[in-house]
Amino acid sequence: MQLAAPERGLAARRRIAAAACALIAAAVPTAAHSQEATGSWTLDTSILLYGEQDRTEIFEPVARISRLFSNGHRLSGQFAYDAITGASPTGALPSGQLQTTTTPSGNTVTIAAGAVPTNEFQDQRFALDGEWEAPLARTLKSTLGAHYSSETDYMSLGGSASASYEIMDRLTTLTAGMGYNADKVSPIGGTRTGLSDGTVAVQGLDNPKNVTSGMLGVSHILSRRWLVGLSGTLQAEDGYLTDPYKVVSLVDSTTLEVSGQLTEKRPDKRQRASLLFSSVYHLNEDVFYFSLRGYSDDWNVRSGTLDLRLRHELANGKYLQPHVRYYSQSQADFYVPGLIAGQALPAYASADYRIGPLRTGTLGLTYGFHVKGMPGTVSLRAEYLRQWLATPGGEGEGEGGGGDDDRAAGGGEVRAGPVTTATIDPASIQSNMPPLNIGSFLIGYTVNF
Amino acid sequence: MTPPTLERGEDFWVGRFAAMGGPCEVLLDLDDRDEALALVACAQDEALRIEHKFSRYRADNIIDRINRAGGEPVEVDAETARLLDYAALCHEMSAGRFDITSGVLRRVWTFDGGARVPDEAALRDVLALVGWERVTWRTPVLTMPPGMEIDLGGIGKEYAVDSAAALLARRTSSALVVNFGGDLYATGPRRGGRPWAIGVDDPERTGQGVLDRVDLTRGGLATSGDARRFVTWQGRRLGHILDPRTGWPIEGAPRAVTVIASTCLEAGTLSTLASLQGPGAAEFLRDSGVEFRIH
Amino acid sequence: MSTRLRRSALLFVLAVLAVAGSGCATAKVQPWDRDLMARETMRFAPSKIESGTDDHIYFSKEGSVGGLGVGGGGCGCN
Amino acid sequence: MQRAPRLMIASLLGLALAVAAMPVRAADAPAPAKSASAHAPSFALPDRLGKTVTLDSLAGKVVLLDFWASWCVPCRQSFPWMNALREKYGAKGLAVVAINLDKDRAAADAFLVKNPAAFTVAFDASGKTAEAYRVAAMPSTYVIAKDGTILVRHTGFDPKKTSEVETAIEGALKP
Repeated sequence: MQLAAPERGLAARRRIAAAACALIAAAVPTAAHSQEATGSWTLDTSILLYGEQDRTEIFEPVARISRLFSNGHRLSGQFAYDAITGASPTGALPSGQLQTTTTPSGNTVTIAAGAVPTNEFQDQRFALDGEWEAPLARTLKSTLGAHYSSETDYMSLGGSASASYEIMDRLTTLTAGMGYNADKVSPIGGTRTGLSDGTVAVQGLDNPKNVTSGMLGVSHILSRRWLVGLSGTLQAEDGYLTDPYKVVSLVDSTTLEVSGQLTEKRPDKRQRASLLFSSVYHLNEDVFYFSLRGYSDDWNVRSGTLDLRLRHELANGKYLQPHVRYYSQSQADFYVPGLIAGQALPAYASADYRIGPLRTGTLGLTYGFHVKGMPGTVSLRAEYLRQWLATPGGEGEGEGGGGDDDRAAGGGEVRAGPVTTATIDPASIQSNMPPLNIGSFLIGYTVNF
Repeated sequence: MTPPTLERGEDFWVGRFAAMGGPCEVLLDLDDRDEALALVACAQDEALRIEHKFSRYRADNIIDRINRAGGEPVEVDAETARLLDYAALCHEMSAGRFDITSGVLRRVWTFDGGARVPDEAALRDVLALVGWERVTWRTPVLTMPPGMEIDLGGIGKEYAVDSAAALLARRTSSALVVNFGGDLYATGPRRGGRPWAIGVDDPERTGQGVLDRVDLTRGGLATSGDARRFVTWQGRRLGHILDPRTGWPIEGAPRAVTVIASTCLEAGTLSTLASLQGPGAAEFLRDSGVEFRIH
Repeated sequence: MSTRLRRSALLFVLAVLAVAGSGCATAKVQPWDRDLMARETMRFAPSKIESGTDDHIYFSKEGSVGGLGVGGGGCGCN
Repeated sequence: MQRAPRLMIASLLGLALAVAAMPVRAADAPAPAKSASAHAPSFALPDRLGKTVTLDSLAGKVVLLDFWASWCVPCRQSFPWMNALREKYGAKGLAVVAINLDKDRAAADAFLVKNPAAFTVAFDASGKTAEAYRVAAMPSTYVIAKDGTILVRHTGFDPKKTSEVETAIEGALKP
């Protein structure tokens, strides 16, 4: 009598394991398990090493701890410390021989790309954030946030509240939120009057800067794999919006030399609006993130941002995440690379390239993995950012960029051309800021316990 | 019931007591003596509870009621029902080799190292009382033909280890090992992440020599083997592991099979099923992807 | 509010209502089909700490605002 | 490059409207199962030991039927409660059956190791049974009387709201 073959292999072992586990579980009503499942903590830490070529360097450790309670409430706290050193461009034009080229709009004065004048500075910033999520009903959740941060010349105190409501069998989520920040700007060396030679400074002045923001968003689960969302924010800023340390160069109309500088001056109100479309699509194991943001404000700054990420899962919990981002911005009304000495001053003027015709390109890669024997996930992210100013009409790299190699030496590319002292249209003065290379390295560690 | 003894190991306590027909130990990775004593006492209570309830040597428990039911249906409690469900699964998966009704075969076999084997007629009579398929099991009612007997020995000890370990794990977060006669379960690594060093006994010289060492941080470990329980017949060494379909020992079963798995019960079942494969034991365990040692 | 801004705000509200109204555009996603959606990675900003850092970098290096949330910290970096 | 941002915003709005224009089908609101006469749809699903669990095989018992998945957080919190229910009412004729709706069986097995289930677990990766019971959220719990009628249908899991289910069970168990 031939015995039937017994079951064997992994499947057989799994059945035995499951049956044994069920048997033991039933014997011992495991209160321990239920207790461990509710109070779950999450610790998120990261260290940012950020450096701009010949400019600012930032070292920023951040720690975020959050606790999910059994009743669904979640309390989070975050502490961040920034050590900032290096040089920030003052906005002044590099000194040096002017050089003229002809353009359809008449004579154009392009300032040679000498080394861009910068201020050496050091600063420390502490930031504390708190957040409390509370489910009000099965499909309604509220979130309250509080913020405090301080640095030598800036203090920020703010709060926010938002609610998210799920409808259509929880396929669609509507979110609405409000935020308010009461910041104080206390410039080092006193608050200098705008568009002045900067000698008159009022000491000990804490200039208020209030920011009120509102957000309305909707997200929708289109399919088992596809989540899309649209989120709009409106933000009204009121108060001291000028950069206390930035200046605007004065160009002598005869010698076309930089003959001096004025402190910059910006309006004290700014209405800003943005619309963000986001999409997350789950492939077999990988996840593709896509977002498109439109922005505009009443300083006439308009921008578009495209952001693409692909989280590619590797074996046993490792992953690679390439990241591409492109940002294109139009300049503010009152953005001027320089002013003609002696001419009537405009109401507002700033040469800060960050509200100029700016482009930013970002390439990044994140690698996430588990360390054997240690819970949680470690992530290493390296990103390269490149910023440049697009000249009106001409796209692509800054005119006189002249490539990276000779830029730092201040020997900008000089093009011959007739020098005329006819009336020079102020708008024809262009900044010749070389492209800015930025590297950032972010080390992250996340663990649940 | 003699109280358990307590001894200080390197940086852990070792509680000892007798139960399950053999030496029992509980190792506790903690320093407080009173807590250790209380935990060991709790493990002893659980071991004795399960032994009294499921041992076939006692005259007042559920096993005895089932074995003396004389064919009448017997309603069993939830715990017994779960053990019978588990035994039924093992019987089905081993195609009848694992059978809790095969205990009666000991009436014709004595594995004392001697040479006595049962004669054909005696074996046939006993085989008529063996076979889980003859039993009607509709939870929670068991109906067994008269004369048949069940013996949960193959499951009971490992079940007691897991059950005691789970009870202790609910009362302390310190790591511990429950070891009943070589079948054991570790709830977690010792402080500093160090594993528990488990010595695997030499089946030939039980108690004298350690044949192998297993480093265990979490999970169950069980050994099945014939140590000194065998007969030699026609020059062949026959271990005490019997095939319930033929009533004869399984030829070429390894002396000792030690398996490491997620629970002690799973390890015990796999080591028993492996031994029932005779020479195929190693291959069976390799296929199932568990860590094991064969001697 | 300048006319340009009011116009874009109005357009935006229209867009939000449109998306909300669409409800279940494609086949209905049943509650038990939410296994992928329950994963940590299926969120617009899976890591709050990373998106916070990025918002801070781009806020201090560019002239725009606007992401997923409201509030958050101001800084003297822009 | 002045036009770029305006172009961006316009295309964005266009996209949003396109999503809206997709065929709109009113979400079929889950039929109210509260009506007492609703009869529990039958099912035949494999359990952890590979045996088939059917509603008919539980005839004569009060059944607590639960739909869960490994990725659903409130489901994990409901397991200890279901363990307790089986311990308390098991002998009095309550059968607890938890139907897993995971698409990946390994995920369910991993869940069961961490969250021991001392009750019957059945597997329905296709979700057909959940559809038959019009499950609207995870977890969903049904109390089915001895004659197969659905007495209570409870969505989500709230430790404070379990008494409603327990009183229904006690009522249904009375001979």
